[in-house]
Amino acid sequence: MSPMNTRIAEQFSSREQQAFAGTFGMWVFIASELLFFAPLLFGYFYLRTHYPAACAVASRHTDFLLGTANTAVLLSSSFLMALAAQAAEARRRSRARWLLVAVAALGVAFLVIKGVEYHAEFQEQLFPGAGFRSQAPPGMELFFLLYFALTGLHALHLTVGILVCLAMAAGLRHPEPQWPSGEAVEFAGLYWHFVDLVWIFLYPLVYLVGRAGG
Amino acid sequence: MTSAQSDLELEEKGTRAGTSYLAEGYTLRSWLTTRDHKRIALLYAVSITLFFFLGGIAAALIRLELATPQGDLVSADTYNKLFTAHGVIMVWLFLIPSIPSVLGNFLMPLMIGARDLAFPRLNLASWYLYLAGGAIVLWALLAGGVDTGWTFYTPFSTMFSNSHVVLALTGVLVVGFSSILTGLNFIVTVHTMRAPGMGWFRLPLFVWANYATSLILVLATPVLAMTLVLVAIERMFQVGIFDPALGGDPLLFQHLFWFYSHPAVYIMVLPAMGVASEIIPCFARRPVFGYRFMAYAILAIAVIGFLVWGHHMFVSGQSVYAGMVFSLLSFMVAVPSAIKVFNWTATLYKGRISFGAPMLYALGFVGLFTVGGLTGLFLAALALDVHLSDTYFVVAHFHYIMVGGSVMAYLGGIHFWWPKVTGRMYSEAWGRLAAVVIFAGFNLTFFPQYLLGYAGMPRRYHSYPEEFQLLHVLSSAGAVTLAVGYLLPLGYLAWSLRYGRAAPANPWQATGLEWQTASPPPVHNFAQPPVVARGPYAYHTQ
Amino acid sequence: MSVPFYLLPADGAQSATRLDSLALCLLLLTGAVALGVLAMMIVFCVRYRASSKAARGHPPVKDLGVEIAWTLIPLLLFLGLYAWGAVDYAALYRPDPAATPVFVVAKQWMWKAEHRNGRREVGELHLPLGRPVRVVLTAQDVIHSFFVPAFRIKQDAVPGRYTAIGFTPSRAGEYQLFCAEFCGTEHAMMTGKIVVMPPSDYARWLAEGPRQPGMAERGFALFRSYGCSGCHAAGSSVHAPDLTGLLGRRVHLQDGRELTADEAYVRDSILVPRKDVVAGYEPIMPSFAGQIGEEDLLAIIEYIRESGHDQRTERP
Amino acid sequence: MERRTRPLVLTWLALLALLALSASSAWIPLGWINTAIGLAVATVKALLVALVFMRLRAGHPLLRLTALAGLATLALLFALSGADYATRSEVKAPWQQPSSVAPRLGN
Repeated sequence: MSPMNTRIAEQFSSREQQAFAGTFGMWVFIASELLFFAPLLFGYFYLRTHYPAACAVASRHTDFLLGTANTAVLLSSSFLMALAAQAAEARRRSRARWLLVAVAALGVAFLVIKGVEYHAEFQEQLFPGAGFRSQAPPGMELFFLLYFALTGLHALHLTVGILVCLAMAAGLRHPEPQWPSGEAVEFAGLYWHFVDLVWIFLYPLVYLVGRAGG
Repeated sequence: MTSAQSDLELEEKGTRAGTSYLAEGYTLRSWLTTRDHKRIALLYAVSITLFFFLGGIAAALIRLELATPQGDLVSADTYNKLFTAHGVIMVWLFLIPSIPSVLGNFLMPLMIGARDLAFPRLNLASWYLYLAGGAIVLWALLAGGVDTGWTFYTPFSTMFSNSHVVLALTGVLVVGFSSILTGLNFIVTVHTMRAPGMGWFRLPLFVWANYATSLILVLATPVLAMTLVLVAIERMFQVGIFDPALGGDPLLFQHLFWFYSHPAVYIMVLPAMGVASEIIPCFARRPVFGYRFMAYAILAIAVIGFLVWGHHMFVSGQSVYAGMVFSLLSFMVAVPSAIKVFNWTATLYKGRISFGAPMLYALGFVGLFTVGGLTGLFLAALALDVHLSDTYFVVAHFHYIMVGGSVMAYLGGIHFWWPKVTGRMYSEAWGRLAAVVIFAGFNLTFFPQYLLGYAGMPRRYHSYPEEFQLLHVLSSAGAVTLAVGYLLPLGYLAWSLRYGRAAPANPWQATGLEWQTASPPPVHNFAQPPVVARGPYAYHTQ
Repeated sequence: MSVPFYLLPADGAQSATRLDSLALCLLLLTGAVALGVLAMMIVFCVRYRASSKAARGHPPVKDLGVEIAWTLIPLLLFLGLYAWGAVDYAALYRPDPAATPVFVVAKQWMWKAEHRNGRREVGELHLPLGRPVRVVLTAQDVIHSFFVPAFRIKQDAVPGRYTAIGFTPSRAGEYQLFCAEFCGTEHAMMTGKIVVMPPSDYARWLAEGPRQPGMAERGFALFRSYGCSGCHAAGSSVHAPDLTGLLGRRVHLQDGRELTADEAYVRDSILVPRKDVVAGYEPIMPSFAGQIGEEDLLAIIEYIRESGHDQRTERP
Repeated sequence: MERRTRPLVLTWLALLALLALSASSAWIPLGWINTAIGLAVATVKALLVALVFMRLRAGHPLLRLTALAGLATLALLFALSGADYATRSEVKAPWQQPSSVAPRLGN
């Protein structure tokens, strides 16, 4: 499966061992990353159970259309990332490179859309802190705190992902056995998909609360 | 094959394997850019020793202050900063990295027959992260200190403390990432790098213990990291989910904090159990009793340890029902701990016991851990905890586990593997003396604190009612003894580096793979990749 | 060191004695285990020291029976201890409708108390001997903890909410009150004095000294000004449940559930009346959410609690 | 379409379809069921991404175990902390945030 050109680091005795250690390490990292979101998610759970009405009001202040569009962008980027990993594995470096560029472009598009949303929310005094709108029901400010923390942390992860994609795309211009190997692209893919997974859950929790009325 | 012959052979193998890791390079650069797990372990050893003595100085000042009830040595604020510094340094900069990052780093690859950890560069990165975090914490302390206690309880830490909380939080956060990377490295290494024939039930218990510890490091530390970020945000921008004025809940912080910080206790004590499980069979010259049960008990402690954090919150305003659930689970986690103590004791039965310094430390560990563990039952019993929580009883209890347990085992491990790490023998007589002094000093320091706690002395008190003075003076006297005990190894171990007798490959006639290579080990650990054909602890009393 | 030190603090509350027995029981059990382990270790260390000639044939390496035994026996003992601790713990938190409430507010770095009739004190707390007391706590800044070693009682005071703990003083005298949760610079100086006095002295003490309208009195005024009495007063034309002595009563609900009325229930019924409708009544009560402050809610709850005491003439 | 990319394309289409389902169902007033549907759809989407894109389906069982360990730990936090919140009857007290405390950037 793995390309024959991959260098073996001195601590490993075989290619398979090295590849599996990398994949497994990436998954352990992802499990750890998931727990990084845990306090925010539990904070959200606390807020939803204690201030359901305020959460619904607050959620209706988020931008449904942009949020949904962004979800579609991110899902598509994951799809392209899966294609890129497949191409890199098959040692089709030029195809993998362009796919990675496309992934990064979608990532940037996501951040731009997110930025537009943030801007609108700043304008509407929805950014928590001293400037938060007065007369908001109790709990609403915390909803927006968690909203900005969750989406901000997600955006931070995405930014790292975009940089990794671009670095790899640059590396893929060179022929084998230059970095990155097919496995490296695969690892970047795992990370990218994880960032996507987080968003998949953020979408209903942030944008879809109380849309039907109330 | 007699041991002398095998030693000779091993020496030969060692020379054939190439230069020792210590001789690989002598420049500072060769150390600071190394990816060799053994060298990184030494980098950790030096840095955590530094922090241990820093935290120790804070402890010494605390004990000195408490010798009189009036609180006349330092001001109340200084006292609060001292115990915070002591807690933060000892927990995050010494205890959590101590055994895993020093002994674990050095020994895990050797014990499973690997050339290095799976990700050597990551390993070095985690040391640098540790150093960066430590530096930030030091900066916070030098800039004026932190007075929240190592627990950073909100809303005190977010709204009322006038000290360098955010800086300290940042330091702890960075050290947390270092822990996560170390844990990740260990998990992947144990899963993928074991030598041929090294099945899971042939792993030394030290490896099991560090593996279980790594699970906690990887799964619990990120929760702490994000919680600290939330505290920092709340402190800087006055918005946070722990703020009751906005509809938040201060107890939410406690849940999230203890979700990490209780398992963190097992991060400190599980590797210590691993060390004891190596030393005791070796010096009793017989296999460990109930190896599989020991391994399962380690995993059980790691898993159940995740379920008991609420016992720090029995009087916090948590619901009575949640208290009952957490209390029950806390009693459950005591079962595997008890199993381990019984098994160590049974390992002595029909042994051929000699009392080298490592063994004295290990026996001291078992004794002190037993006392610490049993007094934990008092705190797990709900109604009793209402009286005892936040008193000196708690202080005594966790010092028995963390200092009596972990530090004792850490020192035992340092002595046990010293010949392997440095290639030198330390002075056995001094080693034994230090072990006895530390054991005595420890008990004198902390046993009176149990009595103080039951009598109602609250913790973190800068001054106290006069009737508690006698026990406080005893405790302070013990602290002096303990300080002497901790300084002794610093002296004779350093002395041995230059004047110590050269160590053979296997001075204790131990069976682990790490003893099958030269002392100090060659750069790539083994001359030939070892093949394992039997379980650990194949000792024979005859 | 003129002050004598007592290992056991005085047992100033009924629960203290029970708790000491639990501690003693645990001490005997754990002490036996610790001594047993220690004795075995010493015996083995001496008997099987390297230089001894003791028989060492076939050292056991594993024994499933033994392992299971020393897994199950501690487990069962622990379950027993757990149950004992849990039962006593629950008793501290079970609201006793007959208990005298005392409101304690903690702030950096002092204790303030308000009694039922509005008498206030700072740094001291007077309590009646032999009567169940319920200390209701809150904090104005950070988390504090109300700790009376002589009562073996501790409860955190959390800003933004009330916590409560109950006990019955069983010995007249003066006791130390500590703050047990680290609360800042003068944490160690945040102490106070608990004075337990015979009920008659307590009643006299309550009556004299500075006071202001008590919680319940304020609650009664609010009960009328918010219009609660319009429906809930006896003889009202609207079919609404009588609230006299509601706290602690079992309540049957419309949907078949049954619960004990506590502060949270009354609070919910005022803010979200449709949540728990009492059997036999129409859900006609309007919600008061957003119209009534938390302090007022507490006062009304206190009035409702007091109304029960009036009926049973249990005033001290 | 290549044989190997076919499952990826199908998964992508399924994800977009699920997104449409999730987005549209949110506008039907169903009360708490809205959230349940949202989370259920998210779970299906997450499974698709994990099993197909992240190759968990074909991967080593250890990888699935790792993912489950992360989820189980998260579930522990929710279950046990949630147990406290579910059984706590909290009486709110009036509390004013001290206005004198100014933002303290930097320490």
